[in-house]
Amino acid sequence: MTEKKIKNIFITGPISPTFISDSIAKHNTKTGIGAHSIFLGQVRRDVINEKTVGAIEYTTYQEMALEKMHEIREAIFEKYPLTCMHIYHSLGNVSAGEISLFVFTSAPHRKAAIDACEEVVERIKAELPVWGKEVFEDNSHQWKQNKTEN
Amino acid sequence: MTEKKIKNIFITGPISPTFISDSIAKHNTKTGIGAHSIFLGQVRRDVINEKTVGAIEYTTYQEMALEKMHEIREAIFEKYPLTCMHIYHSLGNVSAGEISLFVFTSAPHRKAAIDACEEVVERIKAELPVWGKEVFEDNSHQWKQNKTEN
Amino acid sequence: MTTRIIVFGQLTDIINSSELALDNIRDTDSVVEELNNRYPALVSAKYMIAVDKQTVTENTILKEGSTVALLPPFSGG
Amino acid sequence: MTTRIIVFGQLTDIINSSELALDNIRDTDSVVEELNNRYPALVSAKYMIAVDKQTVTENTILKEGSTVALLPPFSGG
Repeated sequence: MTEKKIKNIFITGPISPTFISDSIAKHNTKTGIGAHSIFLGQVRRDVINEKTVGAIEYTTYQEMALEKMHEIREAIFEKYPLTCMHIYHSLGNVSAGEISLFVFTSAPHRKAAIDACEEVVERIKAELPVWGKEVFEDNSHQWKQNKTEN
Repeated sequence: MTEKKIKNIFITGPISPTFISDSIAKHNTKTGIGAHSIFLGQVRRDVINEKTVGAIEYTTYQEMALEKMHEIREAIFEKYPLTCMHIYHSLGNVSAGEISLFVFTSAPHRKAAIDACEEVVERIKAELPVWGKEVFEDNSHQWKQNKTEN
Repeated sequence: MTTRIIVFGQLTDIINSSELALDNIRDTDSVVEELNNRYPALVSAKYMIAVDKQTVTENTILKEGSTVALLPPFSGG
Repeated sequence: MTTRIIVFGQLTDIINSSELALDNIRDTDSVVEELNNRYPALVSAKYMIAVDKQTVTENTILKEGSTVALLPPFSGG
């Protein structure tokens, strides 16, 4: 693993819709691409024991997370014929209704883009050392738990 | 089927990245959403027998396409616990590198959003009466053929 | 009775139009027969037929005001 | 020898800090023992251990300058 090839994926605060469209727009010169698949994670205003989630505050073990993400990226490019892949995850405070995860895969044909995107999302949720603290509107908190979805 | 419930999905020309981000941004008040899945179809600059595709010109049998899309929409909402779904398809000229299909599904949890998005894309490709004419840079053309991808 | 025939995609290259009218046509088989006579390239073309937006797989009797659509393989997306 | 211990997520609520230093600690089992003594709530907490960013599942000897991380279940995305 070459240290300098490791990309940062973390963004402070929410991921804005215009960040997403700028990212999409940059691909119009990559004219071998026929399909993009995008996953966005959005913070839900869940109500837990009569308390309402106002925001999630994300923290990470950054060095370990970036190494793990690098490993996932290499494995996905090995497995699927992708043209490119971009991943962004929020750190710090993301309010309900805002976006905290942006996974973006592109390929000549749709199957690779769609399958790769889904696999990256699953691996991020399971393997990246990132923690979400659900902050309720009364400023109390609980730690988020990811469910495996099958 | 109520005639007035049928939505138009067609847009003249390419789908712009800012149209996509505006559509994403509108969902930040829907705070029950936890996951968005987006598929984008982009026109490839394919080279076929030494001729380069410059654009695809899309036509449709609009009344039939909108009825079929309505039927697909109802079936998908029946099958998956979605919060919402938006679909846009270009008509007319879309140049290589531009976007011609935008499928956008949102749900509380990722599995429904991801699976619904993929199924809608497959059904659109297989069932919507839409035709793409690949226009080469020398102005000759051939009719696009959708491959089934499995 | 006049029947409106609409064609799409590559069939417009064969018929050189996207729409035509046929008089006194009883059913979809007769539509195909008449069009094959006029446009021999149509014989080997692949398409489905829809009558009033519903695809049909068997010969179908046409009503006053019916629209018959010839639909080559779809290629949207 | 001083070992840097870093903790994350819900463990920061237990330890009331995200980082501490332990002196003369030989291996990861000793880290756990020492921390359990200091922070009894840690005994029932669920976490993995990583030494220098690599998760370990068995007792691991620590080197000079090693960083030990306590990682509760991930909840990113």
